[in-house]
Amino acid sequence: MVERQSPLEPEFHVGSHGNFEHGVEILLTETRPGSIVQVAAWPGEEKKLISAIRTVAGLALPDGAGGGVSDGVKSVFGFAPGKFTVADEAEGLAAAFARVVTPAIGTVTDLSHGRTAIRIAGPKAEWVLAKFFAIDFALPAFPIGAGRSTTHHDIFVQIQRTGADQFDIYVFRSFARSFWKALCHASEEVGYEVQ
Amino acid sequence: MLITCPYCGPRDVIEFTYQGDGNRERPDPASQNFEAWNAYVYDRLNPAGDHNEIWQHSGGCRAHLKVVRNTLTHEISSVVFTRGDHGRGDHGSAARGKAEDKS
Amino acid sequence: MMAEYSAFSLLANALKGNRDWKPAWRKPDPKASYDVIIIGGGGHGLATAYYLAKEHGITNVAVLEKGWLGSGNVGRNTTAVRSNYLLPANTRFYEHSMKLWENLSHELNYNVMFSQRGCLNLAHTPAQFDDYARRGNAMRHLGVDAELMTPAQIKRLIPALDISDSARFPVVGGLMQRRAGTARHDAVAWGYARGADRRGVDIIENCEVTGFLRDGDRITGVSTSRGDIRAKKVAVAVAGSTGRVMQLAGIDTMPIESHVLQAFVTESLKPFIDTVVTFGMGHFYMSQSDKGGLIYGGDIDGYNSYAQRGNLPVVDEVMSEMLALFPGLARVRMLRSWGGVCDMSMDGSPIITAGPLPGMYLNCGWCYGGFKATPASGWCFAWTIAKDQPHDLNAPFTLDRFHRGLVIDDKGQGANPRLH
Amino acid sequence: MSPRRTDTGGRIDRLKTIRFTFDGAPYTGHAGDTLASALLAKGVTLYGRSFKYHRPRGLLTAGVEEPNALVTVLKGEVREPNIPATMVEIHDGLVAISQNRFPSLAWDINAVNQLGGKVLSAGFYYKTFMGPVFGPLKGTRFWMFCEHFIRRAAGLGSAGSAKDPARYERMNAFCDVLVVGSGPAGLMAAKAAADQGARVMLADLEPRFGGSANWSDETIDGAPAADWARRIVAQLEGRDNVRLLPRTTVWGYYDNNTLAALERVSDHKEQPGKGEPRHRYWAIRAKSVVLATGAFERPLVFPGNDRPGVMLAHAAERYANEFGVLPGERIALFTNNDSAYRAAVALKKAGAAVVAIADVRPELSPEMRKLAAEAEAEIFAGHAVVATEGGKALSGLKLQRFDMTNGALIGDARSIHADCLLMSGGWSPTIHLASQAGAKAEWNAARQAFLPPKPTQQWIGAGAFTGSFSTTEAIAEGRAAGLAAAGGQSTPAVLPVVEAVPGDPDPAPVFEIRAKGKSFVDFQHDVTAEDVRLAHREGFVSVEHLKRYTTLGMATDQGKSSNVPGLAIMAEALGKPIPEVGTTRFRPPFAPVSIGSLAAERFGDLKPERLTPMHDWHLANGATMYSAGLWYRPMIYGHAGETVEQAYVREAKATRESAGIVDVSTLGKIAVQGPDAAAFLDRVYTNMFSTLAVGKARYGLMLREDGLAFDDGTTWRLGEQDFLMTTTTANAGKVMQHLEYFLDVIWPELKVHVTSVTDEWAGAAIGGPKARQILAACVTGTAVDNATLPFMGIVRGEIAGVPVMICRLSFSGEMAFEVYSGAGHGTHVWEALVEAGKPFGLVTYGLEALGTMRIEKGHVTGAEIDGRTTARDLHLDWMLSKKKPFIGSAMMDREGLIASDRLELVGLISLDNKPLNGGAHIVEEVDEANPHGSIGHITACCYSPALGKHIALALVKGGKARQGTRAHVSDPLRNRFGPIEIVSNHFFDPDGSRMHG
Repeated sequence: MVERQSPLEPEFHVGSHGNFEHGVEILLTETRPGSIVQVAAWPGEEKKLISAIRTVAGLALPDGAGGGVSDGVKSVFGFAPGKFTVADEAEGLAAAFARVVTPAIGTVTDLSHGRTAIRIAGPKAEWVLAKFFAIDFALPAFPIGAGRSTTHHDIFVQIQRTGADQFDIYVFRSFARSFWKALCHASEEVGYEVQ
Repeated sequence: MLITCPYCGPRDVIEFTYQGDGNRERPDPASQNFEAWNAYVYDRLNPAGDHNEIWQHSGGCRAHLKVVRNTLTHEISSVVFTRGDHGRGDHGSAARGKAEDKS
Repeated sequence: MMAEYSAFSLLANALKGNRDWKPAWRKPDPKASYDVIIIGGGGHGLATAYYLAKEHGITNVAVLEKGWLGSGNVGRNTTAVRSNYLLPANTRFYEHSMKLWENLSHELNYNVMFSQRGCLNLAHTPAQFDDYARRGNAMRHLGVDAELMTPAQIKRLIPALDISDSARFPVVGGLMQRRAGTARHDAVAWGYARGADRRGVDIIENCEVTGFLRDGDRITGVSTSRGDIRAKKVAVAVAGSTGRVMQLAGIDTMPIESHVLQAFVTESLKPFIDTVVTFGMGHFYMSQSDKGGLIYGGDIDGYNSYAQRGNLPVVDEVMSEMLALFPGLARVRMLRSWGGVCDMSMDGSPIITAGPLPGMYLNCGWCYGGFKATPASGWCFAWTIAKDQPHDLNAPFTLDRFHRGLVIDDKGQGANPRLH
Repeated sequence: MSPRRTDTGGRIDRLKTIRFTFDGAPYTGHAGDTLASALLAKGVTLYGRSFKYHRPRGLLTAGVEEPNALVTVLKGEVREPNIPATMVEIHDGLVAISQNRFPSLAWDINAVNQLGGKVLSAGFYYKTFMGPVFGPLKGTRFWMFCEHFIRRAAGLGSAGSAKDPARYERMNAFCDVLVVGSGPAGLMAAKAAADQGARVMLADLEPRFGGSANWSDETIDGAPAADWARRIVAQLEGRDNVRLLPRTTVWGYYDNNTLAALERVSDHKEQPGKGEPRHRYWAIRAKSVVLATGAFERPLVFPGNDRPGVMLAHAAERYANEFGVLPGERIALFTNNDSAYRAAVALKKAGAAVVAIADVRPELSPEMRKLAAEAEAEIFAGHAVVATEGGKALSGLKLQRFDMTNGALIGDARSIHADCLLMSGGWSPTIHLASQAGAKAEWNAARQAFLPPKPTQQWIGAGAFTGSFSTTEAIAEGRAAGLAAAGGQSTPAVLPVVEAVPGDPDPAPVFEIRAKGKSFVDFQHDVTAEDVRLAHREGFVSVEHLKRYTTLGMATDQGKSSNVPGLAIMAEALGKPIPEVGTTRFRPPFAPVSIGSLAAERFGDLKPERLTPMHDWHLANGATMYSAGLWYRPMIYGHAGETVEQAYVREAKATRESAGIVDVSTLGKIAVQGPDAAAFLDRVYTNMFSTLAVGKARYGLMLREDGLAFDDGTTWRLGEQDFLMTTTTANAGKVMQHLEYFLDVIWPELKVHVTSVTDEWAGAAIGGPKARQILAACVTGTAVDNATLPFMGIVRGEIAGVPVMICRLSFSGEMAFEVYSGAGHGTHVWEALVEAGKPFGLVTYGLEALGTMRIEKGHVTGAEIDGRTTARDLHLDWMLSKKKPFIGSAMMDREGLIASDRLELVGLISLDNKPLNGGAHIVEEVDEANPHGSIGHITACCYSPALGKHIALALVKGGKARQGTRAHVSDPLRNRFGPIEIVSNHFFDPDGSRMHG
C-alpha cells in the first residue's frame, strides 16, 4: 500500500507554538481518515440512505438537518439536504457504499483524497474557529456530532463537532495548506500544539 | 444581512450568491418564442419593495433558495428551497422548523 | 444678471462681508406645462437640461427632483473620470465626455475641480497585462491616450504601493490614462444646475413624480407631489430609480437591476497618492480628494436594493484589497461609508434612447460608471430629445440591443448584472 | 496659571508613572491617563491646528467626539494619524506628534490663512481657480497648478508606506443581547439580561466601564457611583454567559441585527502579547440590542469659542473627577442649561476657583443658585459670552447682557479674567447606531434634541440615549431594557437609589450668540456661523447641501458636536423650525475604524494559495511558478541561464520530438452522477453525450443562456450513470454553479448530483511521440495500445502500485494521455512517470510550453472564449447539435450574433520574423503617428518551435474571409508595427495525424 501524501507536510510542525508558555489551549492535528465519502439521496429516499449508512458504517444518524454522530472511528453528518459526509479510519468505504446505495436511492462519491481532515481541540477551539467562520459554535447551537457547511472567504469547509471541545474540519485538499497555516497563525494567541 | 437557510439556519449574506429575479420563467427548451426567451434572459422585475429572488447558499449547503426580500429595507419575509419540499424527512428542514425567516 | 464667479468677484464680495451672493439657482414653482420635462435632478438630468438649453435652444424645460438636487449618485460616487474602455462604442462615448470635462469649469463658470491626475489599472499577471495592452491599444486606435507602465515607473508614481515580488498578486505593470482623473462630484451637479438655471430652466426640488399623464400610449406629462405638469417630451434620467419610475409608466420589466454600491473615505491625510489606481485581482479603486481623504470603493453588494445602505462583506473585501496594495494604510481609519443605488444593465453599458413609449426618452443603465459620463450623457440625451434621434455617439446604446444580440459587454459577463 | 494635576482624586494610579513623548518632548503621566489628560496635567494648552485657518486649538472634549486635539501616534516607521488625544491611553514608550502644522505646533506658517478670512468663506473654491481661457494654463492646467498647493495645505496627519507589523483579527460572535454603552443604563441592562440567563455582550469604547458613573460625583446606593459601577462589573465578570468588551467601539448597525465593533486590544500596551492582535473586529449577530450610548454635550456658538482653554463643561468635570486634572485655575462657565452647574461644583471641589457662571436664561432655579453658591461662583443670569481673549491659551473673556427671546445683546461688555471657559449648549443623545439601523430621528422641542425613533430593527434604548438624562431614569430604563431584550417579564424591583444634584434636563433654545468675530460651528473644519448663513444666501439650505457646501460635519468627528448647532443656525436663517430643515442620516462608522481591523486576518494574506498535489515537486525541480487565479502552476522548468522563451521553446520542442509531461490537476473536475446524468449533459453541452459509450470521453462545449460560448472541456463516461466532467481551470467554479442552478431551479425533476472532485484527482498529461512507450513502461493492469486505448478511450490500471485512470486525449496535438490518480498519490505517480520517461527523453513542461503547443494547434482558451465570442466565431459550430435543444440554442442565432463583421478566430504569422505581442491590434494599413482602423487583436502569441516562426491567435473582423491575406500588427503602446499574414488558426498538423497516431 502506498501511503498518501499529506498536503500539510512542509507546514506541519509537531510541537508547541505561539503563546504556549501560558499553557496550550489548542491542539491541532490531521486525522488522515482512510475514507471520506459523500452519499446523497434523491428527494424522498433519505430514509433508505440513512439505513444504508447504518448498514455500512454502523452509525445511527440522529434526526434533523446537520445531525451527525461519531464513534471515534467512523463519523457521519448531514451537510446539505439529503447529503451526508461519512468518514472512516479505514479505506474502502466508497466501495462498500457503492454496493448498498443503489441508483434508485442516490449516489456515492469518493472524496478520500479530495478532502483533508483537520482536527482542532482544546478549551479555545470555539474561540479560534470563530475567527474564521460566521457560525455559532456554542454547544447549544452546535451540538456534538452535528455537521455544518460554511466558508471562510474562498475556503469551503464542512465541520463536525466530535466533542465538547473538538471539531473535525474537512477542507478541499488544494486549500488545506493555506487553511492550516491560517489556523496555526490564529491559534498563536492562545498557545497551540501540533500533534 | 442574514438569510435563514431552511437547511443550515441563519447565515451571513457572505455565504450566499445572488441569482437574481425569481419571477422569470424559462421557456420550454424547444420553444421558438424569441420574445419569451429574450424576456427570460434580459428583462427583470426590479421592484422597490418585496421582491421574489433566487439565492444560492453557495458557501453552505449549496441549495438554491426562493427568497422574498424587501429591496427598500432588506427585510426577508420568506425563504424556501427552490426544489420545494426537497429533502424533507429526517434530514430535510424539519429540525429548523418551517423555512421562514421573520427576523 | 447673476455675478460671474472669479477671483475678483470673490474678493469684492468678501469686502462686503459676503452679503451679496445670490442663490446658485432659483427655486421656482412648477409651471403648468413645459416643452421638456426631465425626471431626475442628478448629474445626468441637470446636464441634459443644460445642453438642451445651450446646444439646442430649448429652454422651456423643467428638471424635477424628488429630494434635494444631486441627492442621488452624483453626490455618492468616488469621482473618477476616465475613458479607458475596451469596446469602441464605450470608448468613443466616454472620450467625448472627457473632452467636455476638459473645458467644463470654464463652460459652467464653476470650478468642478477636474484634475487630470491619471488613472492607473494595475496588472498582476502577464495575461492580464496583455488584456490591458489590448484595451490600451484599442483606445490608441480611437485617438485616446493610453500607455503601459513598468513596475519601476509605477513605484515612482505611487511610492506607497507594494510592488514587491512577495505580494500575493505582484504588480507586473499597468495601463495608464494620463488624461483621466477626478472631479468634485457635488460641484458638477451645482455647476450644471446653475448653468441651466441661468438659461431659463426651472429646477424644481422636492417634487416627486407619482405617475405619467398619457394620451393613449403617448406620454403627455407627469403627476407629481406638486401637481400635474404637462410636457411635449418627458425624459427619464433617474439611474437607480429607473425600475420604479418605469413601473409608473406601466413598464414592469427592464434590462436593469438596481444594486447598492458602497463607497468609503478615510480621515483627511496629507498628499498620499497623486493618481487614481485600481487593483487587478479584485475590485478596488482609490484616489485622494483635495481635502485629503482617500476615496475608495469596490464591487457592488450584489443584490437588488434601493436602500442606499450596504452590508459588511463588501466592506471587509474592499479594505482587504486596499491593504494588499497599500500595507502602510493599516492604521489609517475609515471615516465614513455610504451607499448609492446603481442601475446595473445586462451588459454593463448604458441606454440613451428615445422611447420606449411615444413622448418618452430614456437614459439609464449606468452601472457604477455614471459620474464620468455626466457631460456626454447629458449632451447625447439632449441631442436625442431635441432631434428625436440619437447622435452617432449614443446610437449603439439602444434598449433593443439586448434582444437583438448587439450587447456592448466590456467585461464579457453576459446577462448577469451583478458581475458587470 | 495653567492646568495642573490635582493633589488627590481621579481614577488614575498615581503610584504608576508612565513616560512618553509628545512632539519630541518627554512627559510623564499616570496609569489610567489619556494622552489628553496627561498633557493637560502638565499645563499643555495647545494640541492642534484647525483644518482651514490653522488656528491654534486646545481640548474641546474628553472623549471620542474630540475635533481639535488630533495627533499622530508613531510605532517606529508605522504611523497612525488623526487619533484624538482623548482616546489614546498612555503607555511607556508612547510617541505622539502633533499634525497639520509647519514648522511647529506653536509657530505654524499656514496660520496666515486666517488673514484670508472672508475670501476663504464656505465654497470659495467653486468660484475661482478656473484659470485663463487661453494660453498654457487653459483647460484644467491652472486648476491643477493651484490644486498642487491646496492639497499640501489641506490634509491632517500623514500616512506612511511602511507595512504595519501588527496583527489584526476578526471575530464572529453570536449573542442574545448586545449592550452598547456601560454607563449606569448599560450596566443595569447587562445585569438584568444576564440574570435571565441570556448570552450577553457588553461593549464600551472607553477602557473603564461605568460611563458617567466614573466622573459624575453622584452616589448610587450610598457609594460613589464609580464604586457601584465597579461592583456591577465585578458581578458580570464572574458569569460565563457574559462577555465584557472594554475599549470596544460598536461602530456599525447593519441589516438583521448584525453589528460591527472595533476592540482596541493592545493599543494601550507597550508590546502586544505573543500572537495578540492590535485590533479585533467583532462581527456580532445579536438577537437583541440595548442601546445605552448616552449623549454628547453641545458647544455654544459665540465669537472666539474655539480658543484653547474653551472646553465643554462635562469634559472639564471628567478631567477633574476621572483623571484628577484641573483644566484651569480660574474657571468661568457659559451655559444654556442646568448641567453645567454640576461641573462648577465638581471643579470647585477639585480645587479650582470658579469665577463666573454666565447663563443665557434670565431666570434661574433656586437649586441652580444654590449650586452656584456651593461653587462660590458669581452668577450672570441673562448673560452671554461675546468674546474670548488670549493666544495659545485663554486669558479672559467678555460678557454682555443677552436677551434670549430675540438674541439681542444689551449694554456694555464686561471683562472677566479666566484661564478656562467651560460651555454647555445642551445635550444630543448619541443616536447614531439607531439611525444607521434605518430609522429617522425625531426632534424633541423640550430637550432641543433629536431623540431616537421607533426601532426598525431589534433594539431597545435606555438612559441618556433616549433623552432621559438623569441617572435615576437611566437605571430604571436600563433594567427594563435588559429584561425586555432577554425576553424576561418586567417585574417590580427595588432599584438602586441615586443621590444626584438636581437639574432640569431641558436647555434654553439658544445655540448662537451673534456678535462680532468668528464663531465656530464645526471646529475642525473651521465652519463658522457666517458660513452657514452664506450657504443659506446661496440656496444651499437643505441639510445635505449645507453639509456638502460648507463641509460642516464632514470632519473626523463627523459633526458629533456641530450638527445640531449648524442646523439650528440654518433653521433660524430660513425662519423654519429645526425639524423642518431635517437631520442627516448617520452612516457607518460611528467613529473612525482602522482599515487594518476591517481587513483583519486578510491583512498580509489576501487570498489563500491553491496548490496541486505535485506543487512541492515542481518547486524542488526548478519550476518558476505562475499565479493563475488562486492556483499556482509551473510556468517553465528553467535551466540555468535560460530565458523564459528559451525554456518554453526547449520544452515544447522536446515534447513534439519525444515526450513531455505537464501537471493538469487544476482543471475543474465535476462528478455528474445519477440516472438522468446523460440527459442532463445533453442539455448542458451543445453536443451529444447520451450517445457516449462507457469508457469513452468526448470534447464538449457549453454556451450561456444568451447563446455565447461559456466553457469547454472533455467529459468522461465512467459508468452508465457516472460522468467525470472537466472544465477550464478558470471557469471551474462558474460551471459548477451553472450546473447546480439548472438542477435546482430549472430542472428539479432530474435525478442528477454534481460534486466538485477537482481536488480528488491529481492529473498529469503526458504527450509526444514517445508518450505511449513511456506509459507502457510503467502502467500495469492494462494495455495502452491503440486497440485497448484508442483516441478518447479510458482505461484503469496501476502505476507504481497506485490505481490510475488514463484517458487518451490531447491538448498539445501530440499522441497524449491524461493520467489521473488519487491526489494523495499524485506526486508518487508523477515521479514514476518522470522516471519511466527518462530513457525516452521525457521533459517536464509548464504553462508557457502548454500555451505554445495549443497556439500551434489553434485550440481556444479563456483568451478567446472571453464572454463575447460565439461558437461560430471560434469555428466550433460543428459542435452545435441540431438534434436537440441545449442551453443557449434558442438565443445563439440572433442578428447580432451572426453578423458578418464579427470578430472571428484566425492565426497570424509574423512576416518580419519579429515577436508579436499579446494585446496588439490588427490594422489593414499601418499609421504609426495616428493609429486607427483596428480590425481585431491578438489573443495569444508565441514563438512556434514547430513552425520556426512567430505566430499568434487573433480575433479579427470577418476573419475567416481574410485568411490568406496580409495585414499589419499595430501596437502603439509598445511601438511594434509590422506585416503579418492572416491564416487558419490550425497552424500545426491540422488533420490531427499526430494525436491519432
